[in-house]
Amino acid sequence: MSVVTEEKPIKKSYKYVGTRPVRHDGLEKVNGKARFAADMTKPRMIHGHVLRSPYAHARILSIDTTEAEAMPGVKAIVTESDFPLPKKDEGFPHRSKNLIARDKVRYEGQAVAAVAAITRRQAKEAAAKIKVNYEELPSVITVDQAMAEDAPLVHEDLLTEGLDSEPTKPSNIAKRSFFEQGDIEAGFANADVVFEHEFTTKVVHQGYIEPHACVADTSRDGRSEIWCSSQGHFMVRSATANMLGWETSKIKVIPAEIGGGFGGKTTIYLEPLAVKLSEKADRPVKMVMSRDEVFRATGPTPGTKIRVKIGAKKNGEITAGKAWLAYESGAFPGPWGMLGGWCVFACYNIPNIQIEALEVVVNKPVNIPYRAPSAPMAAFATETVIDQIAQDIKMDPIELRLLNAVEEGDYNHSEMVGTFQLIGLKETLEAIRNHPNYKIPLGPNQGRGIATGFWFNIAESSSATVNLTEDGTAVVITGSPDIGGSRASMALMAAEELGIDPKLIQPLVGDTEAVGFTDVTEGSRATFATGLAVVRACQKLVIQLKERACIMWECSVDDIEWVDGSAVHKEGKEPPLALAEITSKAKKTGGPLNATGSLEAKGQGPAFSTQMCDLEVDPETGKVTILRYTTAQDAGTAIHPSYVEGQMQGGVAQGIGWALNEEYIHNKKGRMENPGFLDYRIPVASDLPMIETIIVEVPNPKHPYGVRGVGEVGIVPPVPAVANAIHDAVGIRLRDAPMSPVKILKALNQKNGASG
Amino acid sequence: MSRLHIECEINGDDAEFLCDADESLLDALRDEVGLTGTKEGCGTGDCGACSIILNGNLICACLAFAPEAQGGVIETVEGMADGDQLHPLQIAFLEHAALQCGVCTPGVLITSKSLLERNPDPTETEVRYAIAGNLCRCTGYDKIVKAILVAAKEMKQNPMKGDKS
Amino acid sequence: MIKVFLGSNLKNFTNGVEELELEATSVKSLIAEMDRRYPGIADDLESGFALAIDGEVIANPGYEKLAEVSEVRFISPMQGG
Amino acid sequence: MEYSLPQSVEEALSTLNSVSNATVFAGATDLIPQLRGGRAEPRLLVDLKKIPSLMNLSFSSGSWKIGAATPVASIKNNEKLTKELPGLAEASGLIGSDQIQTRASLGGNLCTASPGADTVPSLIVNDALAVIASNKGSRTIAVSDVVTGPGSISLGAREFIIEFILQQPPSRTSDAYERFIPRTEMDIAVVDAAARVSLDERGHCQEAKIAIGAAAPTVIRVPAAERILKGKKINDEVLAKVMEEVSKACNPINDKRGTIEYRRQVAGVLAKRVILLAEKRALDK
Repeated sequence: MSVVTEEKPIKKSYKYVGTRPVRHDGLEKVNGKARFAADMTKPRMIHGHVLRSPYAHARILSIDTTEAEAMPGVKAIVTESDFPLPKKDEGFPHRSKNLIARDKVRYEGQAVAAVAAITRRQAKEAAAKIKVNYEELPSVITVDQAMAEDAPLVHEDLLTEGLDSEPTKPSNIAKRSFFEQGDIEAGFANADVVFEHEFTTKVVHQGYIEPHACVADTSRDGRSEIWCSSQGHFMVRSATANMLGWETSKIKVIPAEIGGGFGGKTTIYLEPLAVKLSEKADRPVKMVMSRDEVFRATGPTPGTKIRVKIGAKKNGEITAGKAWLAYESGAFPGPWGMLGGWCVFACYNIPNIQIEALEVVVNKPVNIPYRAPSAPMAAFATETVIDQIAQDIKMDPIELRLLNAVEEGDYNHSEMVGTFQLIGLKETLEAIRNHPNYKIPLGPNQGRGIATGFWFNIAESSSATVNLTEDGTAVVITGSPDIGGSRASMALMAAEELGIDPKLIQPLVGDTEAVGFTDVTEGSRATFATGLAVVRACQKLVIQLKERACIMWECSVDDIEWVDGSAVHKEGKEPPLALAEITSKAKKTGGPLNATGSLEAKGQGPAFSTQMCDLEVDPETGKVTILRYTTAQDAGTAIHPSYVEGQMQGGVAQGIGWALNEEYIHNKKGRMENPGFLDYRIPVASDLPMIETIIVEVPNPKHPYGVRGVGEVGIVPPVPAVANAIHDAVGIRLRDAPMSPVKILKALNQKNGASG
Repeated sequence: MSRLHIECEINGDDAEFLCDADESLLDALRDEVGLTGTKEGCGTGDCGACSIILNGNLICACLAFAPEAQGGVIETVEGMADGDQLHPLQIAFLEHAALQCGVCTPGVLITSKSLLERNPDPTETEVRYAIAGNLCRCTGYDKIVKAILVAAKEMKQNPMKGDKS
Repeated sequence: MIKVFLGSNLKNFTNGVEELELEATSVKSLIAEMDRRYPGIADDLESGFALAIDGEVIANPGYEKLAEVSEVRFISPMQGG
Repeated sequence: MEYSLPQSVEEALSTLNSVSNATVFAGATDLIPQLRGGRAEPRLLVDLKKIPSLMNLSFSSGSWKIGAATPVASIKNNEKLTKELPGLAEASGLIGSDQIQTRASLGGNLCTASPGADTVPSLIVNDALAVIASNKGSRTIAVSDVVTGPGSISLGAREFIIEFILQQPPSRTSDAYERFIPRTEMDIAVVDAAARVSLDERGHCQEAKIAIGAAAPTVIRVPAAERILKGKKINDEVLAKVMEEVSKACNPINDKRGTIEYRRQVAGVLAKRVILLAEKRALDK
């Protein structure tokens, strides 16, 4: 049976794709019955609590749990000795070293031990009785501190990778990536205008409203069932098995509804601890993080220092782009600087490029992805400098970007893209330029800012199983956790393939024993890659359905076509045979009709978004009010437009929070001072206007429905769009995010020469 | 420390539970009564995911002691629908995709129900300030505000819809 | 003949050489030929690499055929986007 | 931990006397986060919300009586009070969110003694009095004498506030309150200001009271600025001097919400805004 290849999709009108049905799993989310991980309970269940380090950097001299073990209700305690380091660390860098402190604690909040007791209060009180003998060490919090000459070392043995010459002594720089194209000096010499500026951003958090939670139930024969909230339960299974040294099949992970992730739940913190505690106590163990723990101990996104230098000719042609990017990695090394380097100039066709990116370890929680990881910080630098060039050569900021924008056939230095296939960047720029909002007049202290963003999206592996029921409905089971409505998209694609109404389709997220391996929902990949697996399974089913029709009609398969959910005889010898009629006779024609589709997907193609921010600055207090916000994004084909709009609006809101108010604030000893939603200020409903969305559709040739990932790129333009709008409003250039009222008022005072 | 026996009415039914004196009403509802529709996002009254109605007042269940419910009347998201007839807000949220992950949805539904009972014809701005205490990280609030405005219009046209009493 | 670009972190195997030219019919034979010239490079690649083959990126390459391919570029593996 | 629900002031006092480490509460919107953060460990919780005099909101013989446990939402929703004390009503409507305002109380907001408490500046510029229950009978002191520093108050451990008394403002007198927060809701004030302005028949400022919060260990009055306004027609020139005095009077700190320079500068801006708003309201009366 030939595997169907994805031919080039011409934009044809679809019957179901592009409609806006109510999502199948919606009812439970509005009547309170949807089960999130913290809602799970099991008989005889007990509660786990983690003891976390109060120090940003300290050696662990000894841990004494005797008094804690004697506390009332205590059933089990685990420490580092319960988790021998695996030979090869699977997935995220050093995940097992981060699970629980080994030789020393490298950030405030790192797990040191965990207790399971009958009640949550008992577990918490017992954890407080664990005696840990720390030797506090000096800590490094910013990239400057970490890169300073003989700064305290987060890892005593860390040698920089990727230097031109072999490193002689350890440092806090884990890796250097370098990329060059053309002749950078000639490029700047050839430019009429050159601007170079330095930008900094602070650590920000994904800010999902549901804290991490899981319930683990380990039996004596070394098998464990885990209910948890994650962006990928297959990742939870393999990472937990890797950290415990178990065979993967010994662990079953059941996906609860997930209360937001945005990249922050693409790794694990609690599950191995809960499995081990459950094994020791021989009772199910529930562990739920507090908001304080989520901020202090789970992966935020890196703080950065970025220098960007861009040269352009008077006609707007960019001749050279140079970037130096230092990204924090948190306590263990990550790839974030390299990713920033891939994105910093990705929107533009620049002949001469030089990029140096550094990964810098600091005494803060390990950084993991936050929606297009590393791209927003790089865009903040590039899009602000480009705005300054447009001002200087008196060119419309959109025209300048259109002149240099990449299109099909251009080579992208970002390693993850190579040569661009068909993309819609220019279409997003034109959509904003042609939008009436671009011409609305602005009042005093009001300004308009433009910015464009790129994200390379990823594909990875997905599996789907489609079972047809006797009465002609379909159950579509995939391995991708559904965070923002992807189940509805799966149902729409299956409906389009099979030709039956989406209402007849039940889209489900299967546990690790109900469906094939599926990578984490990340990189805006679910609708693209898992959608491909669903389409592939449905195409196999259509082949089976045609075979069954030919058995029922006693004719050859070549006489049969599948049209609108029915087998149709090419010469009209028989009335069309609807899917339900075929499935009702399945027993007579060969048995149940099921199919699976699984693949390592390819061809996801990058995503682009161009955005326009209108805002007003209160000159007396520096406060920013967002007046209007418009975003245009290339979705290839919007399978379920409401949820595409939702991803666009969600990314914008998070980007605005990042631009104006969100930041980790640390005191001198490296302790976080605002680990809560009071002083870690994410946007509230009254902070934002309606976010107007323009869905641009330039179909992706590598997907049967032209799908492109839409989940992440929306967060990339807002920080520079806000910065450019502030400049347009009150004439100050801000290059340190968040652009808080304190910083804006200070800059206004300096501009007006008023004494501070 | 002996636990307190609390009797109250929840979503129209008589209910009773045991709780510690300093246990939050949120923990009591979720762990003792088993109504897990009300969620904890922060435990400090800053996110609104635990919004419920106690004696007619919109409150954060995490910022109330469980014993305060003694003899009280509680409404949670589980009680919004009238049998299988959804409340107009629940219908509008589904039809306008006013939720993605859904963890803030219970709190936002209860808060907007309380708003419409006090102000049946709110402006967009009034809606935004009324739900300012309910953080949502997925949607950017746009579709939530639109859904509330649609539901308000719907309930004004046929008042029977939203009113169970 | 295929032009091969090694990228920054493989060059400590080839003491600084970043570009090679060699004959290969598949990714498997390409790596075998590279290991013949620079012993040990195959083991290092075992921990994971990505490839851009004539500009098209393959995140988990291994057994792709390289018929009429002019350029192969080694990229660092992409962990968790 | 124990919980008690006294029905009268006397019953509450005897409960407090029977246990050493007890704490009174009304809305608990500050107490519970403190408990959760381990910053308070009482053995007995005394819920004051069943004592009528603490839950009262009434106007009689020229003065307002507001129970110490009365939810601020009922202040914001009282039309007569909102007309007569608009600043206090504004402050009540800014604490936290709707969910917080149905429980937070003037007593709690004052006794938590946070420099950025929203309702305290308005109480002070309106010369509010606090009636305090204690074993030696009740006593009445000015609200400005209650808070002695961040987190500390002049009340004894076994004392609590019964109610607040505010005189009905005379004609051509009104107040206003404004705070600065980076968002539009849900933040603690970076700095806040209340003003009460009385005008004479010619529309000149007969008397002004200015209170600034979150710019010193406690809410402060700014007599120097008040003197500048006395007897004058309020104009830009006068206001510029007032703003200067207000900024000078501040003694702020750098913290996670703001810097010293920022608080000084914006304290002056807010003082100007609330004076102009109070003046406008006094004229409209």
